[in-house]
Amino acid sequence: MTRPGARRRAAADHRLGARPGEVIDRSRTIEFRWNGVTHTAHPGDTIASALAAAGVRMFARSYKYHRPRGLLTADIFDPGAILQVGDEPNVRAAHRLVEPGMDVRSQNTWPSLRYDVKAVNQLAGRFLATGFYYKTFIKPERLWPTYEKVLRQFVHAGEVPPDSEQPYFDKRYAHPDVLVAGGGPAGLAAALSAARAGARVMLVEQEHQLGGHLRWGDADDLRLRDELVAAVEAEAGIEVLTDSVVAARYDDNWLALVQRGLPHVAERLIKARAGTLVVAAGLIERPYVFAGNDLPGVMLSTAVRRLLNLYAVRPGRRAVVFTANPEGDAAAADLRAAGVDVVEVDARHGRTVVRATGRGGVEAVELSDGSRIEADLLVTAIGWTAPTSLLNMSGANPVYRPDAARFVPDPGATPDGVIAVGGIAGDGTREELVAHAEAAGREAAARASALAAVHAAGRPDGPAATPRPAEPVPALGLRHHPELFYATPTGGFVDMSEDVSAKDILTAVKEGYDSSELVKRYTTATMGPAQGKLETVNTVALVAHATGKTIAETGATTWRPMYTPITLGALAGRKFEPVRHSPVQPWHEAHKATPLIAGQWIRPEHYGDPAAEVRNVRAGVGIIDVTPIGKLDLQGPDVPKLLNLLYVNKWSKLGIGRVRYGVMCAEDGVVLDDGVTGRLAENHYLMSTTSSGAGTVWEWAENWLQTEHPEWQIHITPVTTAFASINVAGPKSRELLARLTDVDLDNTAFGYMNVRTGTIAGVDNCVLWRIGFTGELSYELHVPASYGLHVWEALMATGADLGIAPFGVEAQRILRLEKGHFIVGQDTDGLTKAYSAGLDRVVKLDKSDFAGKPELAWQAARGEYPMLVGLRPLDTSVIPEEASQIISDGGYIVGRITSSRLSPTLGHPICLGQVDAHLADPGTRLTVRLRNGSDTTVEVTAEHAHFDPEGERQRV
Amino acid sequence: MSRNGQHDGPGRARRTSRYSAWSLVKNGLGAGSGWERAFRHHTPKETYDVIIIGGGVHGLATAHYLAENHGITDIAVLEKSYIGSGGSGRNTAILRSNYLTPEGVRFYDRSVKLYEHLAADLNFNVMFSQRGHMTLAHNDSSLRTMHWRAEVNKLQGVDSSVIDPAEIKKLVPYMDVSSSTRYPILGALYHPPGGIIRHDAVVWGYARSADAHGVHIHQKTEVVGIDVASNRVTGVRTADGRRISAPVVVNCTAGWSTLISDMVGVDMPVQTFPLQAAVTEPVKPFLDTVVVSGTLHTYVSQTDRGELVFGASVDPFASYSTRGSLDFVEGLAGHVLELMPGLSKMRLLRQWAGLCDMTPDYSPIMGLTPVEGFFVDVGWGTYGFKAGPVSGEAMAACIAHGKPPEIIAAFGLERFDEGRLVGEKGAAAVGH
Amino acid sequence: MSDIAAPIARTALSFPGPLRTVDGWETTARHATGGLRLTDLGPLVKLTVRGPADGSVRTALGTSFGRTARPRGGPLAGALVVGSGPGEWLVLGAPGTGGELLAGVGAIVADSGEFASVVDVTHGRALVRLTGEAAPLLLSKVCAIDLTDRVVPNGSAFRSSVARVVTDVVRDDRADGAARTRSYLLHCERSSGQYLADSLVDAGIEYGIEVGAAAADPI
Amino acid sequence: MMLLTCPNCGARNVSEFRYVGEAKSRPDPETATPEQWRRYLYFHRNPAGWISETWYHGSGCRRYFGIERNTVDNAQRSAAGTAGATS
Repeated sequence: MTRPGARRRAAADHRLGARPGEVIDRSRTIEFRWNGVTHTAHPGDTIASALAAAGVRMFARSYKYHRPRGLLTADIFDPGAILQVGDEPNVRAAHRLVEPGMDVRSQNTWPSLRYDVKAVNQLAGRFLATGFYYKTFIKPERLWPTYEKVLRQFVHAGEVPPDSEQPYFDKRYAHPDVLVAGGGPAGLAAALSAARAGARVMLVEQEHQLGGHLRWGDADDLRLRDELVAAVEAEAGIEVLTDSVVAARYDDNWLALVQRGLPHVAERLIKARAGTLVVAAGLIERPYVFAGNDLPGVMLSTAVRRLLNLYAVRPGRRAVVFTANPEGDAAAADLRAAGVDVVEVDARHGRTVVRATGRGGVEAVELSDGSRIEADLLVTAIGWTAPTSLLNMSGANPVYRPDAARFVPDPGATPDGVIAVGGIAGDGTREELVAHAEAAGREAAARASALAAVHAAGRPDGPAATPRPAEPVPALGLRHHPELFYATPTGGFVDMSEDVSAKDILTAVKEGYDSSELVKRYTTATMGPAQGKLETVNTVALVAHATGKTIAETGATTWRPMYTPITLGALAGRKFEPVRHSPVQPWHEAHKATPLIAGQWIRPEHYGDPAAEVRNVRAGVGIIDVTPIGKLDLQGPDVPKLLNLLYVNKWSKLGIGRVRYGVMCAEDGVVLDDGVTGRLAENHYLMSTTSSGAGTVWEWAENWLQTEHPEWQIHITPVTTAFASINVAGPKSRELLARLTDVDLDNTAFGYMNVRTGTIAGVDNCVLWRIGFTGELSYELHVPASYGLHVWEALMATGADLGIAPFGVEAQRILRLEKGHFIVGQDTDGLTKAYSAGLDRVVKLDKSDFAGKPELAWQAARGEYPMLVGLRPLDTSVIPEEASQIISDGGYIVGRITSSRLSPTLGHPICLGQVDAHLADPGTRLTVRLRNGSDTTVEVTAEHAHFDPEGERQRV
Repeated sequence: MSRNGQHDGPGRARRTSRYSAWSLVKNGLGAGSGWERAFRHHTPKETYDVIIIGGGVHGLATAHYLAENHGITDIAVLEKSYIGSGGSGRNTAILRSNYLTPEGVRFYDRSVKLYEHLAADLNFNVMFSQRGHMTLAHNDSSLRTMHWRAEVNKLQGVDSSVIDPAEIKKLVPYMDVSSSTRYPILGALYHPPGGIIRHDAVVWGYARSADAHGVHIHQKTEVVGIDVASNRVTGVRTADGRRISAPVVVNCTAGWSTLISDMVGVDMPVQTFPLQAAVTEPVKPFLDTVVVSGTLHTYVSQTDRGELVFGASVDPFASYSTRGSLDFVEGLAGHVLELMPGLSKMRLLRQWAGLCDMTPDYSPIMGLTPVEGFFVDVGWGTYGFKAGPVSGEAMAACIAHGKPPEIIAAFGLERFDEGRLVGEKGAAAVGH
Repeated sequence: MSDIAAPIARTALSFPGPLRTVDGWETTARHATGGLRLTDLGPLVKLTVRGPADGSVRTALGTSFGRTARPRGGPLAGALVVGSGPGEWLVLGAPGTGGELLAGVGAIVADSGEFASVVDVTHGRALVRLTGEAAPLLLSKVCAIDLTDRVVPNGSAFRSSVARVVTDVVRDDRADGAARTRSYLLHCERSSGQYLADSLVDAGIEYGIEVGAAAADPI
Repeated sequence: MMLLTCPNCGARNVSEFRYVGEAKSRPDPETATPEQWRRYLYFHRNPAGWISETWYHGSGCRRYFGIERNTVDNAQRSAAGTAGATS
């Protein structure tokens, strides 16, 4: 490896004098490195143009055969100029502008681009033909992993260093009336006329300047470009984005744009909802397939004109121009004007190129008449491909027109929201194309306006709208073009990125892979970086030849997003991952709580020692922040009907001031959620749900109300975070709370399973329920959330002498397990129906209806269902891990441990588990297979609760 | 069911040239390609013993095993597009057997075993890369599910265990296993036999073998109707106006399984959802393991070509549209960068979608139906490709013997009426 | 009952820097002077009202879904009434007016003869105001709704996803003499408030967003 | 991203909505046979074409509503089947 900057390259010797349309700033020179050697460039140069100006011809080695490759298209689709720039792989060097200090390297070459060891693959080429890997390395099977490792070494790509920088990416939405994809003459004209018709227009151009092919054209072209660009820039209703791409079109004109070259961010993804999409993508020049067509020095006419006229780079000294169209003729004229010797081979007069030869680059060209011309540049201008990707994504597949030798959009299949203009739509003079685009721009604005009116009518109090039918845009004509796809069906490369030759295509067809799709999959033709923009039509032509069908019958493969590849960073953009905090969170953080991520909530898992937290609750008093518990405010005379429908138990007789536990099941009888609901006033209830079920239960309840019982008078308001919820638990909880509240806490005045409202620590409108998930005397306080931190701190301060300590989610899990309370989703699963969860006493089948009732009735009648049981390991030194399987003598699975902890209160391990029905009787001994492979024995307990099964402690 | 390998004419079995390094050299030296067609075109006959609807891996594998294991070769496979054009060519080619239920684990383990020897059995390199498969857990409950799966797997003899973040980092150095992320990685279910395969090659390998046994593969042949007389199938009608008769018709379609079953009046507990996938440009190999995150709805692997292949869970609403969405690639990119932040400059090359027939219990529907002679191998959700070989083997046995073999006994259509759902739904939301 | 400090209310949002306590509410004391400001309006009284979309409650509240009203007289004088959903309203009032406002709305509900209800969500929601000409640009990074005048004119309201949080957005421009400044109220469930505010600040950096109230900012 | 037209809020990105599923009528739980009930729970028409279905506008008005959608191209019409398609 050469030290950076150690060698310098002499000044560009292929740079021409000033050109009228050039885009480089000759007043400044910047430096960059190419394979360790310092080169110079002018601002405006692409990496490829700067290297070409320095006489570099070879940019890369090919995928399979490591053949030398140079510039072909000199734009973003160039398969020969994909390079590593710093830590960025696969940079399109014919698009990316040079920046000072750039470190540019060729990819996948070793030890160097010039002397690449894997170039020996060229010799083995005839054996590496298409599908070779399907036919080899089959036996012996044990050697395949080794073969695979070798194959992976051949991956043709750049690299992502593990320490790649992580730049900042941006994202935004946009709502243009008309979005024009492509800033050539048609796109400019369409944008102008749409804006003048009153539309908000977004004009997006992939390249660095507006103007499209006018940029490398003659004086008239440049004049038209100047006029159109000036008019667009003066039009306030047009937002212009250059170096940006419309990467994809989705349903309802939802467009993905990537904007590059921004000052503050790496790239920006714009998600645009366009009224009308105007596709003005132009035409892509199609390469010709002939032997030697991949040699450095073989270029498309557009590539040559870009190099000459935009970058003032002379691409060769002696050129053969193989032309079938005026653009090719113009390239020949441009070359001559730049002092290049030119021999024209005119396809319109039946002459063709059949072969290019040379070592490391073109040295000679052979023609169909057998003649041979020495040249270092071979230019082809044999036809065009309409890059209809955005139209394909709109559901319109193009149709083949032999007279024009290309696929063209099918206007009949294009949705109203999409209009094609310019070369992609058809041919014409400059003036015809501009006039057509102007008409299309006006119609695009009209359609967008009509759609906006329809959307406005749909909004609340929106004005009425009369739909306006879309008016057709007159079609463009097509210019005759000879059909030229390949010199001989056996020579040359079809896909330069994938190293797929014409012969590979023929072989694939012969082997039975005889449709475009199968050929694509078997040979990988069109699967590379350009996604078929250069390759698809030539591939189809060869398949057609090999099958004896026409190109139209054969059909092209589908173009899918992306139009050009876009970075993962741009797609990801800024992160939107909502998190939720309780009002007490600052206290938890200040007191070193270990955070637990529970869905969107961040909660304290513990404050250092969960076992101590458990003991403190059992012996004294502890408080836990249970704010995430779901809370729904229910108002209206029909609330009991809703409760009866949602819960499996009965609710008609719940008195004011009373609280009841309930379980909800889905319509298949599977346990959905549980919680308590209290009656605060005649027509006012407060329901609690599990914290993860809060949203689900709310939507479930609304579904019943809105779709099944709209006649019921009930209003549901989610109030989960209107309250900070604090559970005060332990034998001393009454003593503590009495110091802070005006509510009479005496057991006779405020007994177990009751609810009261009152003042706590000076805060009005608090709700207190006396319930006991922990099994201790406990009060669950629901405090207006703004005062949550105040009340928490008041409790901690006031309870200091009682030994108050906070406890976290882990201690709560242990406390509830000691009491045998199940957790929905942990001790139950996606098939656990209510009776399996041991809810026999809760389910009331004599209610006329409730969610899931029929399945529960059948479950009860059938019996024989898995049961949730309490389990106690006989060996108290073993705590079976959760998810350990319970197995029968024959090794069959008959259950599993769903919850398991060492009980700090009891001093031995305790579990809950699901077991098959016949093993659920108390006293049954079961074998548990532990994670380490050993077995241990557990015994089914009489109750789920391991501690205070009678529940006396919570009723005191 | 008659054994019928003795047809005259185009249905006849033939000897194919074997693929090997030596044959490759021989063909390379010869002028042009000396390879025979891997599969041929035939004019459809008027009658077959078995008609299989769907030329994907399930249909072709069923044909292959009917011929190979049961000597039944008078078979037509009818494919409305080209072979492998549906789910078989659109999935992300991940194989694994670390399921949650014993019936699921047993079934998919058989499939992995068949895949391990498939290249040799079919004489077609399907490039099964058993590089290991890990399913990340980002919270307690998914970690518990990973343990649950691991324990069930171990009891079924499947190599599967839960590993910690340090071990994950060793296997995937690019992974951010720090605890400061929004979705910290707590562990992973690691399954060494899992991996990826060349999905098209599996299709072609089965097609070539079936063809060699005399099976007729009719591409671009869409079934538009199925004839039933006295509650028994008698044949099918195709879009080009043919009627082809057969006493046995097998629905091996994905995405269209409801529509095919509707033709005989058999209702299905199926909803069709698009499932999207995407691929990046290649970079030099850096990821040797298949990585799945259920919480982030993402799975990622790197092919031997260097591309990253991504997938997610099915789209949020039922549809037959395969146009894909930006939402999907945005979410995917965000989640991949959450896992491996250094990849932000890699570029997404292409996205696509396939159709998944989701069932209520995330398990397939296989076997007999109330209509005699009409068999189904459908409801494959997001796991159909993994099950290709075992499904073909089991369906072939089911057709040959007229009753489902033990390995698919739990997957019958009748389970939904009887309320005996399979418990796979208990596993993480993403089934890859 | 023992002696404890007087209750202090805290909004859903906290920002680094000094705090001040006004009317029993502790909020940031940061002062914003720039052209784009994010102001915590957590202390405002917030009531949700439900009732028939087109009955007498609607008439009394003076607006319907998608629009806002500022009653000049009557029990709701000085409050901002937002039609936040079909048959659903949000009533915002100055800090400390909770009792009167609740009584006023309660009377409307009681007198309507319709099935209607009111819930005080002052403590259950976060509320911020985003003011400045760049506000729609900032919001275009976090909200997919087209904010042009023809879709969201001054005095209109909608509910949608903002940075993936379900949020009521109210266009309520500030008038300062003849000059009008773009301004939006954003109202969401309380526990997501800090996240939402952080997301807005992050998206607003390139426009020079400041947190705090300018002297001229009323509610 | 597809637009879905909410009868209350107008056309919004489909990501604002939750898909509930095919519109189905709930059998009478008192009289339904197990087979009828499980058909309600598990079976779907799942047509390739127009379907009546239920959506929930979770990020907007929070209302459930019915709509008809063509599952092949996601075109929509209001549940009454009279209004023009929006897609």
